[in-house]
Amino acid sequence: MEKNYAKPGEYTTLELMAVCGARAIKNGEVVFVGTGLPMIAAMLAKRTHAPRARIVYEAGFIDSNAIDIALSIADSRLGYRASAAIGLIETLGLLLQGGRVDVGFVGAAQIDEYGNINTTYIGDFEHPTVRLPGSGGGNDIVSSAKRIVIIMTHERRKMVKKLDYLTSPGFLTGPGAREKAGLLGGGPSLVVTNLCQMDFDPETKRIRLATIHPGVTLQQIMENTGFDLIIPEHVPATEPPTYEELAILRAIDPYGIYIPRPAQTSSS
Amino acid sequence: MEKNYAKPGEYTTLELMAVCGARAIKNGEVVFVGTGLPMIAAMLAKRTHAPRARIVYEAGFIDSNAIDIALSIADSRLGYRASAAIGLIETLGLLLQGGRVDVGFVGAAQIDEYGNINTTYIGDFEHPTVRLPGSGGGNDIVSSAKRIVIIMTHERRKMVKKLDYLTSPGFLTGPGAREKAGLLGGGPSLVVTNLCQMDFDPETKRIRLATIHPGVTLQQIMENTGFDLIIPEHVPATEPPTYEELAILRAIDPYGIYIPRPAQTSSS
Amino acid sequence: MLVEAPVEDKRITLKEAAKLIPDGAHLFWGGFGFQRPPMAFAHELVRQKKRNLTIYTCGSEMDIDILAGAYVASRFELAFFAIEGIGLAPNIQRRIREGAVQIEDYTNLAMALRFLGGALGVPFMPLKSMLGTDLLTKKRFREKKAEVITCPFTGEKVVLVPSVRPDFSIVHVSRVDKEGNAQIDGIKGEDVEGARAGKKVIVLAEEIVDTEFIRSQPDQTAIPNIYVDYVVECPWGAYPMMVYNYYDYDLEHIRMYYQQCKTEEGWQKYCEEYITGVEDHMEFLKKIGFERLLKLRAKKPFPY
Amino acid sequence: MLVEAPVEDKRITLKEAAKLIPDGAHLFWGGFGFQRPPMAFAHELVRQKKRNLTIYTCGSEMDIDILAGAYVASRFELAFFAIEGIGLAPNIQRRIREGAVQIEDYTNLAMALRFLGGALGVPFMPLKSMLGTDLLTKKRFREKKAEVITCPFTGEKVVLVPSVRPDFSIVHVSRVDKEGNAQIDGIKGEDVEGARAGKKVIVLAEEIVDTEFIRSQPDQTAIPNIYVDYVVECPWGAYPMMVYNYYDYDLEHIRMYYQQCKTEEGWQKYCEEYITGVEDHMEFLKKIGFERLLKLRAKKPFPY
Repeated sequence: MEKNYAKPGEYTTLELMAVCGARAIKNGEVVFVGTGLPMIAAMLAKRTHAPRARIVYEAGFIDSNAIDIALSIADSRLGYRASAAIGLIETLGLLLQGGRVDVGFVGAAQIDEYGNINTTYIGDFEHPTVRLPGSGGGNDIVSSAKRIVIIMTHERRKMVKKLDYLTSPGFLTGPGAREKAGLLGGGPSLVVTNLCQMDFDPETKRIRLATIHPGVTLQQIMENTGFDLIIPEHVPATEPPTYEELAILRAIDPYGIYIPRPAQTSSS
Repeated sequence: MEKNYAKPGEYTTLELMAVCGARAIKNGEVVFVGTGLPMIAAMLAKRTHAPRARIVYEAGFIDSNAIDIALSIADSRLGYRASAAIGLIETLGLLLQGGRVDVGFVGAAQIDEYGNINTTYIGDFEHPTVRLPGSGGGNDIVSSAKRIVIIMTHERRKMVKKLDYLTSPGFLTGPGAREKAGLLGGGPSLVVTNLCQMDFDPETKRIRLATIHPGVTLQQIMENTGFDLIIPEHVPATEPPTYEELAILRAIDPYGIYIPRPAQTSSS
Repeated sequence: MLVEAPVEDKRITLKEAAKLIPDGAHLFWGGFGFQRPPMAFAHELVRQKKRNLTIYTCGSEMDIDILAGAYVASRFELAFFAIEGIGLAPNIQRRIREGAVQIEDYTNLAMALRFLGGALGVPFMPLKSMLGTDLLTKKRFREKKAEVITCPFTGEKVVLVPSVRPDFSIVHVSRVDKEGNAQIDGIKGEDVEGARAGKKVIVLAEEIVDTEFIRSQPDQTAIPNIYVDYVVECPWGAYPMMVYNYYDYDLEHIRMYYQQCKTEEGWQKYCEEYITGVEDHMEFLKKIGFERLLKLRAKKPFPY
Repeated sequence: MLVEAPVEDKRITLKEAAKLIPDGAHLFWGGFGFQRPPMAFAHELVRQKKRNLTIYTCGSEMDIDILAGAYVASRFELAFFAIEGIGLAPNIQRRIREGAVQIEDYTNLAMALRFLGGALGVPFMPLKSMLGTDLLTKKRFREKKAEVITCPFTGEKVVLVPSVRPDFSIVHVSRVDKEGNAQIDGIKGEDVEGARAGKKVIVLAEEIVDTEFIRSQPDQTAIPNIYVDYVVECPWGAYPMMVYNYYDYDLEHIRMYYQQCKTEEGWQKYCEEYITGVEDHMEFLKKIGFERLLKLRAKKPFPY
């Protein structure tokens, strides 16, 4: 069956990012997500190609089938038709650290070229400029899930040579470093931004450009990246959302809580 | 109010032992017991002087108010009007090792003069004569409860100079040894047998005769004890059961599952 | 012949409960995210002008932002704080910049295990997070934050985090009997472990139920009476956050809080209007309004 | 537009479940004392002549005595075995004397924590039992049984016990849906931890229920589907032991077993009559008799 792709202007960048996130989930996988875009992405995946994906929220909701958008990972909305509602040690300890989570979604205030993540401080540790929310379960997820999808905004101050604080472990200093540190999980596998998708070079474990979003130039990406991005010879364009994906996406978040509707965001 | 004691011949030795066990429980205490005589003792205590005692069974029953006699510590009978029914880590870990159990009751196949207990092997470890049930939760209870009551039969082969196997820690090699080993609980405080009650000398931590059961001679006790028992100058007689205690006791175990009725055991 | 035990009555008022907390005390702080935070207790600590508390929690939000804003808490050991889905916690940000608040950072799993370790009576718990990161090495006020050891069985690296036994555990639950047997509907977050970690435990509940109701279904008890020292009846005690099966959050109020607290003046105004300016929790609820609260009630079969 | 997920069906028969276990496999063995032992599964392992299994459990009774008697299991890591309230486990005693069975001794807490450690993905768990005793030092077949370390935070002595991740976890529960979401009434013993420790998990249940029933009360789920590989409907699967809210034990049968198994001949006779001599679990139940089973049903409000 031929795919019926939406045209530029018919979808927003946030919608494209949610679709990219959803496509990173395979059917039957155990998916660890937080609130925001990852939640929308996981809900979209379950309603399209991955109906048997099981969504876990660290507060204790397991195999959630929420039909309403939640503001908090502890939101009662996430308990709707869940397999189980337990607690943090269940989700972060027994499921995640126990090796049963296939893919974890996290955000980042900064990442470096090895996919290491900062969600704690901006500025010097002794005299920080901004205090961010901290690890939460982020470090746990990135430490132990089989693979990690990072969703974030693509800005030069966020894609940095050196993190202000290393909250969650990417490939640390490069090949073998995770294993040497004693980490269980597979590390980051995909970075979805508003400009492109990036993966990791299997040899060097450094971030590599994977696909460029429609309408974005390579120049734009390089200007907004503070580290040396690996750029392969041929970089395909990101597959746009289909009309079906967009329709489902807009039904998931009808009030535009996480993804403002195109009409509301004509500037995007 | 004057106590109305039963006369010799009106109660059995097992009944006296159950009464001794019950009296070792104070009102409001958290009591860790197993099946058999300790269960009967705890049920008696709750129905007499210690109505607020809270009985914990390691299988997971907490603050049990059973009205029927159970055969197993996991017996559903123990769930009747309990505060909670959870599991082993709750009872042995969070309650007991967490420091919340006042008194634990255990049995013993052998004890030595420091109150160390064997419930694992009789004979040499490499070629044992009898394999006993093992620690179960016994070692956990004796390691971590604030004090321990041991209930057992008084025989020379059971009150030994040297254990065949040290399953549960009494005072180990004497004063300071429990602390040095890193143990949390207070150690044994009372031994109830069919001949007498014994406690522990605070200085030497060795077993000391406390009270002699009505009709038993010192000679009998010494003949049936394989280690040097500390015998104070004045050893009172064990306070006999009251008629009230006996009536309640017989109502608790009406079919004589753990305490055969006097009529059925005229030889005792 | 059966002598029935008189049921022990551990009920006290919210005011009495807060009075038990001395300045400088260490508290396990229950609830997770928007779910069952002891909001009414936070308000009462502010009213009683408590100072210099150390708060242990996994992830908390408006509740601990209020404790920081009112200078009630000066130290936190935690994994996360924000007004989730809305923005950074405004008061804590400001107090950190002032130097009035210090944060020792762990992960959610590390904190939950630290509570479990405290509850279990062991001095540490093992985990496989924090390895290779600044969480392991950068410290604020703890002398020892975490240690890496080599497993004597497998040779692998394992992080040990120190157990926590705070002076008090504060948890807000669905229902409790007057003896302290508590049920928690929905997710438990880290409250099961946290409620067992404290040296003294105060359970606040949406409602007090008869002990026979609890005892007719003992496998529903999340916190047995043995752990619990005090019980406080505290309906709508997590408002404007949520309680599973009871009520939804009041998003409008939370957003108003967030906007207003972006400035110190705004926070002072909020605090005066909703916390110090009202006599107690009931007056606070009356100020919010009965009609508004009723609209937030959970609509079956949904737990929200 | 909502595409509903087809419910995954993990149901297999008891025979198929037992066939999955290869000779020499390591098994977590669920149930505690007289409560919910996987008795029907033990029978089927005997019928299929499995050999050389290693069994991990806290305290088990007639179920593991049968596994030892029939030479199905040769090694046990456990804390306790007996026919509680009746006497020593007769077959295990005999097999130990023959040298056909070896026991590595731990405590109940140590075993439960070993399962928790395996489930948590850490190689050990800390505890404060076993200190100063032969449990720490005397070993049968494990190279490393337990290690004492000095706590890096407090300086106190702590025992580390090695985590267990057996090839299979076998648990018998109250009810389960065909996806593997399981509820357990009453006490859970060590089954919550044990069910999460196995590399493959087989859940046997008194009854299979619709997944919507499970999902209407997610806080009642003791074992979520993510952990579970196979589901077996197995009514009266713990007989002659008990299942909370379902049925009482058959004391007469247990006593008969105990008396008869005091001799090898008696055990062979029992095994032939009740296990190998019947085709399957249903034939076993028919042999016991419908009337006898009905009399054992739990009588509300009692769970027995």
